[in-house]
Amino acid sequence: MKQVIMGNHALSFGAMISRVQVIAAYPITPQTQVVELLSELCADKRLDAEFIKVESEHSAMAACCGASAVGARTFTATSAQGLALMHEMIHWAVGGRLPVVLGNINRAMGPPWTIWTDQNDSLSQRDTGCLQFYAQSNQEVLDTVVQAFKVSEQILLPSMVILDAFALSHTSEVVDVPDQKLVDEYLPPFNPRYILDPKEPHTFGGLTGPDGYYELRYKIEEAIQDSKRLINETGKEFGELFGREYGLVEKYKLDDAEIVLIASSTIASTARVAIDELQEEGKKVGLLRVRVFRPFPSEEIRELLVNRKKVAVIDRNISFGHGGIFAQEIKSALYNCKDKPPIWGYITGIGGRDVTVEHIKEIVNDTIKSEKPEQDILWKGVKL
Amino acid sequence: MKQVIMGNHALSFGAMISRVQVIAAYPITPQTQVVELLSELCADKRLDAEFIKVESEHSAMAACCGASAVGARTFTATSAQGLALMHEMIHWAVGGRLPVVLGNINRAMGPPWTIWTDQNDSLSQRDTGCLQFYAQSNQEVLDTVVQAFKVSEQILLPSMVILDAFALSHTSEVVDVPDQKLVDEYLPPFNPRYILDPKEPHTFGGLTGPDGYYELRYKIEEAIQDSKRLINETGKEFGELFGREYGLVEKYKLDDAEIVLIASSTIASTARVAIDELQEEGKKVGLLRVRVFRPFPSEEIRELLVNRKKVAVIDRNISFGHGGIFAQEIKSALYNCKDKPPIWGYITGIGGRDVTVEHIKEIVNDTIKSEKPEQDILWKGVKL
Amino acid sequence: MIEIRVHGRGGQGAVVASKALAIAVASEGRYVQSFPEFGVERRGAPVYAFTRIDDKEIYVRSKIYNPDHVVVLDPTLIEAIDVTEGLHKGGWILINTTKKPGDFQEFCKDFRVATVDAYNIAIKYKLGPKASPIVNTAILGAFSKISGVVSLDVLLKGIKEIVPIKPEENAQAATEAYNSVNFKEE
Amino acid sequence: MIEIRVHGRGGQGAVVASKALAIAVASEGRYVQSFPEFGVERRGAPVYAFTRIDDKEIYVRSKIYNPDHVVVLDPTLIEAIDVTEGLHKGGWILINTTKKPGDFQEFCKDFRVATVDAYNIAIKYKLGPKASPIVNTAILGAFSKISGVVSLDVLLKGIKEIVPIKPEENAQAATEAYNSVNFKEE
Amino acid sequence: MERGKTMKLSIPEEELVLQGHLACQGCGATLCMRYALKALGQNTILDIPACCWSVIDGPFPHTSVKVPLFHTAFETAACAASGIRAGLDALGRKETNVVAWAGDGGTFDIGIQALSGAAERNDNIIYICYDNEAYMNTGIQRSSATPYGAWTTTTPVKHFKKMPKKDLVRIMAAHRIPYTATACVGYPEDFIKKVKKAKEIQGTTFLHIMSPCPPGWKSLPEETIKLAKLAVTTCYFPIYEIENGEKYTINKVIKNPKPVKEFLERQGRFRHLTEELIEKIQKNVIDSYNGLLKKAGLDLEVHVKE
Amino acid sequence: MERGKTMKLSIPEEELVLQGHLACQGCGATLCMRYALKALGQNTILDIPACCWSVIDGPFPHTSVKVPLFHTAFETAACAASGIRAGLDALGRKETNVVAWAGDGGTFDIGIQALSGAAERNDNIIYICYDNEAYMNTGIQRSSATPYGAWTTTTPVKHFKKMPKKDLVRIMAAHRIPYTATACVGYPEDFIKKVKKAKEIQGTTFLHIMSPCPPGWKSLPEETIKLAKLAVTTCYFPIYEIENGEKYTINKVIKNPKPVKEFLERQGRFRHLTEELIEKIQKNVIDSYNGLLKKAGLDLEVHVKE
Amino acid sequence: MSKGKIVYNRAKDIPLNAMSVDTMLFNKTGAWRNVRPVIDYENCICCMICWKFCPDISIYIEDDKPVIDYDYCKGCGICVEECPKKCISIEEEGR
Amino acid sequence: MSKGKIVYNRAKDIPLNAMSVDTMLFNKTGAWRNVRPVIDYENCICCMICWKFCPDISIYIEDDKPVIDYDYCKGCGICVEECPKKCISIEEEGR
Ligand SMILES: Cc1ncc(C[n+]2csc(CCOP(=O)(O)OP(=O)(O)O)c2C)c(N)n1
Ligand SMILES: Cc1ncc(C[n+]2csc(CCOP(=O)(O)OP(=O)(O)O)c2C)c(N)n1
Ligand code: SF4
Ligand code: SF4
Ligand code: SF4
Ligand code: SF4
Ligand code: SF4
Ligand code: SF4
Ligand SMILES: [Mg+2]
Ligand SMILES: [Mg+2]
Repeated sequence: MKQVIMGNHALSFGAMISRVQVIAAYPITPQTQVVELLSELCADKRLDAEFIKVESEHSAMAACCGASAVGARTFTATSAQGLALMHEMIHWAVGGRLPVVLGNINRAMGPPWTIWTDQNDSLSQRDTGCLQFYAQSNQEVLDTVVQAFKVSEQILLPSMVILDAFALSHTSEVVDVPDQKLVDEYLPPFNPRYILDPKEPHTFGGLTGPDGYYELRYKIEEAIQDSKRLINETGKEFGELFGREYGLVEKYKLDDAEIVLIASSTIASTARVAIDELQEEGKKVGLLRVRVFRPFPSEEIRELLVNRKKVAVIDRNISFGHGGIFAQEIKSALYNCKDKPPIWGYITGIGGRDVTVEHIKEIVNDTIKSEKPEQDILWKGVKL
Repeated sequence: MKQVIMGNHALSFGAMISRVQVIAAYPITPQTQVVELLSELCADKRLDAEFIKVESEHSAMAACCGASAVGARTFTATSAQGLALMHEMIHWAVGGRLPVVLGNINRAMGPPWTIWTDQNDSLSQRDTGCLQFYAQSNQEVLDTVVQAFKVSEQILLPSMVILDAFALSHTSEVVDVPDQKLVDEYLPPFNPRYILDPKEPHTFGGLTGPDGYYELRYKIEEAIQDSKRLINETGKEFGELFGREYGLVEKYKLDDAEIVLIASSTIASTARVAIDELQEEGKKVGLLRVRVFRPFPSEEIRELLVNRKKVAVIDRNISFGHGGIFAQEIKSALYNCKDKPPIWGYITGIGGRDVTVEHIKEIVNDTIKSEKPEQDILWKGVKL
Repeated sequence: MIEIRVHGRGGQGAVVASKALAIAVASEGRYVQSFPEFGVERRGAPVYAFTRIDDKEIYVRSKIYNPDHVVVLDPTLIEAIDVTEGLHKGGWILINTTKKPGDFQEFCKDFRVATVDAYNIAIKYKLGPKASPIVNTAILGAFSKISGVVSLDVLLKGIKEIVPIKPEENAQAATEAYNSVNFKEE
Repeated sequence: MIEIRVHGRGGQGAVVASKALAIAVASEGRYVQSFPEFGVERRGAPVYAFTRIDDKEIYVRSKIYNPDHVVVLDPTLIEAIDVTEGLHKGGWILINTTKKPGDFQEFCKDFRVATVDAYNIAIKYKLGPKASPIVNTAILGAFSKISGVVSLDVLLKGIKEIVPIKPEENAQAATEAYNSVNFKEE
Repeated sequence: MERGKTMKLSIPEEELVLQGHLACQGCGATLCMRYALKALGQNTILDIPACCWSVIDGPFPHTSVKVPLFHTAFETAACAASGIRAGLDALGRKETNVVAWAGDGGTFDIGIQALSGAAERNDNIIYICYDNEAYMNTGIQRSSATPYGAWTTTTPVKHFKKMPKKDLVRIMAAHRIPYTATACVGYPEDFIKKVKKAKEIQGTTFLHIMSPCPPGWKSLPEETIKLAKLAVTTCYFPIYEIENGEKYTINKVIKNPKPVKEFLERQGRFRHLTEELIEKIQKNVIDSYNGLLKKAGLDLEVHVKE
Repeated sequence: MERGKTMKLSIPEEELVLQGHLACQGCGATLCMRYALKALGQNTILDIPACCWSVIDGPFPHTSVKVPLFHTAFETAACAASGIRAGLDALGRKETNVVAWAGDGGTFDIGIQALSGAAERNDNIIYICYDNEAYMNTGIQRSSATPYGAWTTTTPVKHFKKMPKKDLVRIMAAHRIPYTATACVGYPEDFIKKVKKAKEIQGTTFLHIMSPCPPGWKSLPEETIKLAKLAVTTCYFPIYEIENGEKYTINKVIKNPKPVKEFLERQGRFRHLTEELIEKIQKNVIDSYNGLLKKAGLDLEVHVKE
Repeated sequence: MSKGKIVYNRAKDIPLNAMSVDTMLFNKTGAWRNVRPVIDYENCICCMICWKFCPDISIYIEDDKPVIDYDYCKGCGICVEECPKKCISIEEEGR
Repeated sequence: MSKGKIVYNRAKDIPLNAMSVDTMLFNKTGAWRNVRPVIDYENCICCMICWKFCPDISIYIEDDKPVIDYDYCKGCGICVEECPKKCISIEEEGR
């Protein structure tokens, strides 16, 4: 059914049609509508789930871990400070192999207090092992929740579905909420082999020495690598059932492009318009959207970027003391390839500074004009 | 005065000779000796500091932030889960421009519970903006605490002094505890321009829109970039006063090396022996130790690696879904250079699996033998 | 693509107006975006909301700087802020006021001005408390008429979908405003 | 470089023994490392500690797999675990026991065996509770004698520095063990 | 601005909160701050976690308080204050008041651990919780201070809050800190007296202030003070103090409580309550008030005359 | 193994803790678990945050309990249990007991927020805190359960703990949960009875168990039970229960308390205490015991005969 | 230091640590008001209860009398409600 | 499932999520002991107090009598201390 809904509600409906069984969440701007709608859905019995109104995000994620360990499908949502407070427990979900799905509204980190978007909150979790999906529309938000459960539950790792504050979270647009029956067909019930069960008692997470621990970590990497295949497969299958296909990356007018612009989230959405206009001006540019940041789609990126002339990456984030994080990881992925293009790493839009079609065109044009990337970080839009 | 002390005590004495004024810390294996010794030093009045025995690491860092904001020199220490629980507050110290110094004992993250070393705890904080120093000996631990205060207080960002669990934390060796007078000469009292002071009232960290926020973040990057210069300078000055010089990176027998091994922490220490033996075997290898990971010494690394034949990086850590973190950042730093060598990224020693001279030699020899890096991650020592 | 900015005060329902318009338009199969100003809303303080409308999927996700039309829910705002900021030449300014378009000479040069007494219409249909009636649905009726962006019928469906209480009265208010809006027909 | 492994039970002071030895050696300007087994120590359970000694700075920071010598604080450990694991051929095994080196034929083939009754020496000097006397300093005296790694004088200084209570008695115990250790002189 | 003033005011004249702040119309939390700073005076450092006051204060680079203010993370009101205190002590600035200022969510829920820790250490801080009975800054979600029966966005009408309000005052009393008290914006003189008392005490002091919130309570802005007073006169929120966790003093004994309905019916958040539920609430209010009277050693039992 | 047994045992025979676990000699915490599982039975899920029990249980891939055990982060005993409970309820497995099992540090300090949250929601979990009065797993650091006067590595003899033990039972009672009780490993029958009672109750129940620790208390392993009993018979640790935060019952009334010195002098952690300080502790012990008697409505006042 | 609205035009002018000064006076919240309280000084007994309860510090004391500062008064109506003499009336702001 | 010590030799044999089974019996903690409790059955009244208080579950009941399991008894001495008949004596383990 088509509805005009905000990104936050798309997230909630995504959880609803995934038939989540336990929700534990804590409010934070700009995520509050997620918990509010879920509270209502539970009160209305439109969603048959236990909602634990925990006293902090740390507890939210801990409760999700506990519930997941008994075999329940679990969901939480947060943003910025809340996500940061969950940090230890995101590691926990990963090490415990607990496929919790977490919605995160990208909001810049304090201090100073701020509520506008950038990716530093979620990217600060990039080393935990939690999958990260960056959505560019409300439709994708909803669809991705369902896919995230499907992927996560197969590899037993948590996923994060990420959307920009306000630009998606508070923006209403047309979203097709799929038929429950079809979703049930797509997403089987969660049925892990090992759960906390007095009938077959096991202990989870006991003290482990270097023997064992190293191997367990190896297996996490194995699983997350395997998820690349799964994400593409389930994304395709989703397309077959619902008419909207997804993958690790998305190509836009990329085929003949000499110059590739790489972006994510809503900037990638706006960038389509910029690419359209630039192509009209006769420029050989195309867009590569990185939809999934963890696992990092190194193979896809290598395949799509070798033999191009130039690459420009837009980062709405910064790892202080190194640079934009997408640029960094793309460089790393391409490093050992032959015939790789130089990469211009732009930072812009931090703390919610608006990124317009004009800004993006400027970035591409700068890249076209420039002979080589003069600096590790090319700042855009900051008032110097 | 020379003493045979464990790394944890080197950390505590480092704080003592830095004349810290406020300590807030919480115990965790393998850091406990740090808080225990500091408790004693305070009880004995050998150290004139307020020690807040907080109820969690989150509170520890929050208390440090508060104390730093009134102009006190503050210190805390933790490890693994404790560090993860501080995550939000490390962001806070950075955004608040509060030069807290934090000792972290590298311990692998749970679950499963484990207490042995790897770098995933500290590297999971790499995107916060907190400086990161990785020490290779107890002497360096102590010396670095003093330097970290000096650097941090000039650029107004927090620092993390990092040592391996057990291999340093619980290993006793000879450490020269410098003369207090000399330290006082080296490290002036903390005297920030703006503090919480009713005589000149200011509000810190108030709600900030995209205008302002973006610029404030830009300034953090400016400061952390500037710290590169400062770290080298203060490390040199330290050498002049105390006879031990430090910098962002350390070269070992690197001059004529065609093959460069890159390592950090105690693996870099053990690697010296491996390099000695390999050179004796006639191999043109050298060692580059990355002492400071944040800010990332991209310039130094570029300068030292271009025109080499091969580079092997040892990571005792993994960013699941991408690979070893040092390798990733080194690749990123070198990416836009000409004449850069291929990079072999090895992962080993996760969860405290021991890394011996033989292991390191094997890694170098593998690199010599191999034509090109076949995989993004080359696992060593895992029982496949 | 059509871009519309709605000015109001915290509590007057600018966001609901923007969203009701979007829902109405979407029901015709067109594409829409509706979003508030990104920030903290306080009752009484000036706020904005935006609507984007297009026949094809909308990819641009930056803010709206140059709206095609502006709707002003509260006439007192005209003194407080510049409601025409960025407004396209020839765009509509629709103002809730008892005054007539001609009373806004400063706007008439570059823009088309329309006025409607949404305040009294809202009071008449008992929308919101009498001291601060909710004028957002009424004014949308007027907007439908002058702009032609959406037909009244379709608008009324949208209003009924989003307004939680008194949907019928709101629809009536919109209709009355539709019929009573003051503007120069072209 | 000399590498030594000390076997004991949790609570017997294997770590202190290893560290006292290191302190003594360091006082002569030599380089040392002393470290416990990396893990959880429980009273009564078998534990290890290690010492590395060299004339130049020690860079290797991996564990010790092939010690040059082994010191066993508790004779019952010999049955529980393999105390010779990795031990260099010809290395010393020093055991706290009332038995004589010849009683450990299984070790005599590959290693040099020495024994000392550190238990009774410790009791004599009232070191630790009578039921579980602390034998670690006594046995170091014996180790000094047989291994020559450190002189008795220097050792005694190290012991006095690290042992918090009864430093004098500990030194005397070490001296008595130094003089009473059973081994074949070469 | 106060020119030619000769009369005696019942509360100090000095204003340390500026005009122009961003509170809603009729905000109780703002009155709280206004009164507290009057009592605390200039030599005070505030620390404030996330709450309405993070917004009320104003956007960077502006602030509406005339004392130093440290915005701190949501969970950290008490421990940041402990840090500020320790820093001041280390620097010899012992006379400065350190005040942790937090909402009910930041106090009853996400901040209770830090508060409990500071109380156990008896750190020398004043902790003031202004209680508007929900997470207001994020748009009215339930906190554990939300009373039984109330609507919030996370306790929808169909599923209104079923748990009673957490009794934080009793919890703090159980920490045996030197001073715990309740107060209410409807009675500024009493509140100010208590803040002044807290200022004189070495150790942790805790003040719990009832603070109506028109948008959150769905009440009329002009009725903020009326509601605040009704909270007290209906015994919904008694004002009292506890010394060392043991000695209870009721500062305003209500001998003839008004029906709690008078308090409830003025608030949209209670609109859905049936007579039966109101009856239940009424009974609880009176029972706990009588319990309190007993603890305070008063030989009195009250009931509502209807 | 129990062949040919005919006698009646005072506690259930079933053992759900295995031999071979990694506790120290004479560990009270292990006895706690042994008794608790006897009472809880097989249909139980445990969750345990960081504490000695994370080690006692044994190294991966081994465990020494015969019920499912979820090791959880240090701060999360209560909330992980809430999650487990919610998961079970969602899956219709309502009859399984969910037990959060934590040390004093994990309960009084870093876990108190989650515990307070679960209690406020009245989640249907049993929370058992075994109290050895310090962070033992990390090597004896002070917790807020460490008593006044005790040495720990972070409260060195020169600076022994100056704050009294946090009164967590009173704090939990202030949460008005249906059942709060203390027990002691010296009295397994009483403890087991209480666990069984907690099992029957819907809602949050909290049990606080005194549990001696030879290395941490610097006591003799063989004296663990003796010390546990002395804790009770000196009134240092009264065993009692509180229903709905109001109704106090003392399960073992001590009419003639032994001098607390008998308890203290057996422990190295109190060795440095002067007679004067012991006197002070004695007075506190008796005063609070008499306070407790009063709360329980007993018309009795005790004192120590010397 | 000026008490007006501060606008930083360049990063380098901004203090390092998001430091604010007491300048909210720039924000004339009188514009939020849609009703206006007006004191009838005839009946006013100058008890200052209105001053005491104004959350917006928008009543000041001049010559022992309460004066409303319309630059900031948000029109909440508390003063109207609390005045014991009921001598503050409410007027609509023009529209 | 075997109750002995489990040793995984390869990553692929290890369960995904650090899952343990009740096999601590492999760990014969009797080796930790340096003293040995011995029951004098002459005086034993079979009250089972020793059984009740053994933290190491190392006293079992056989034919209504307490039997010490020396494979696991850590020698803490609690049984010795708590026996009402003082009929458990302590012996030194040989050295
Ligand atoms: C870790 C974290 N979680 C959530 C938030 C979001 N948040 C900010 S203020 C707030 C509500 C505060 O409620 P309360 O303490 O009652 O103060 P009030 O807003 O009612 O004044 C919340 C949930 C945050 N800032 N940080
Ligand atoms: C976040 C975090 N901080 C610190 C630790 C380290 N830690 C593990 S157990 C423990 C002490 C536990 O004390 P308590 O709860 O009293 O249990 P006990 O060890 O005494 O049984 C500590 C500090 C941790 N695991 N996680
Ligand atoms: S929401 Fe309530 S507490 Fe917050 S500023 Fe508005 S009136 Fe005040
Ligand atoms: S330290 Fe204490 S509580 Fe922990 S296992 Fe040992 S005896 Fe038991
Ligand atoms: S409250 Fe009324 S009577 Fe009192 S000073 Fe104000 S206007 Fe005058
Ligand atoms: S209406 Fe409100 S803001 Fe205005 S003066 Fe009266 S109390 Fe103050
Ligand atoms: S306690 Fe003593 S008497 Fe009782 S069964 Fe054991 S050995 Fe026999
Ligand atoms: S000595 Fe201790 S472990 Fe051994 S049987 Fe007796 S009580 Fe059990
Ligand atoms: Mg609140
Ligand atoms: Mg404990």
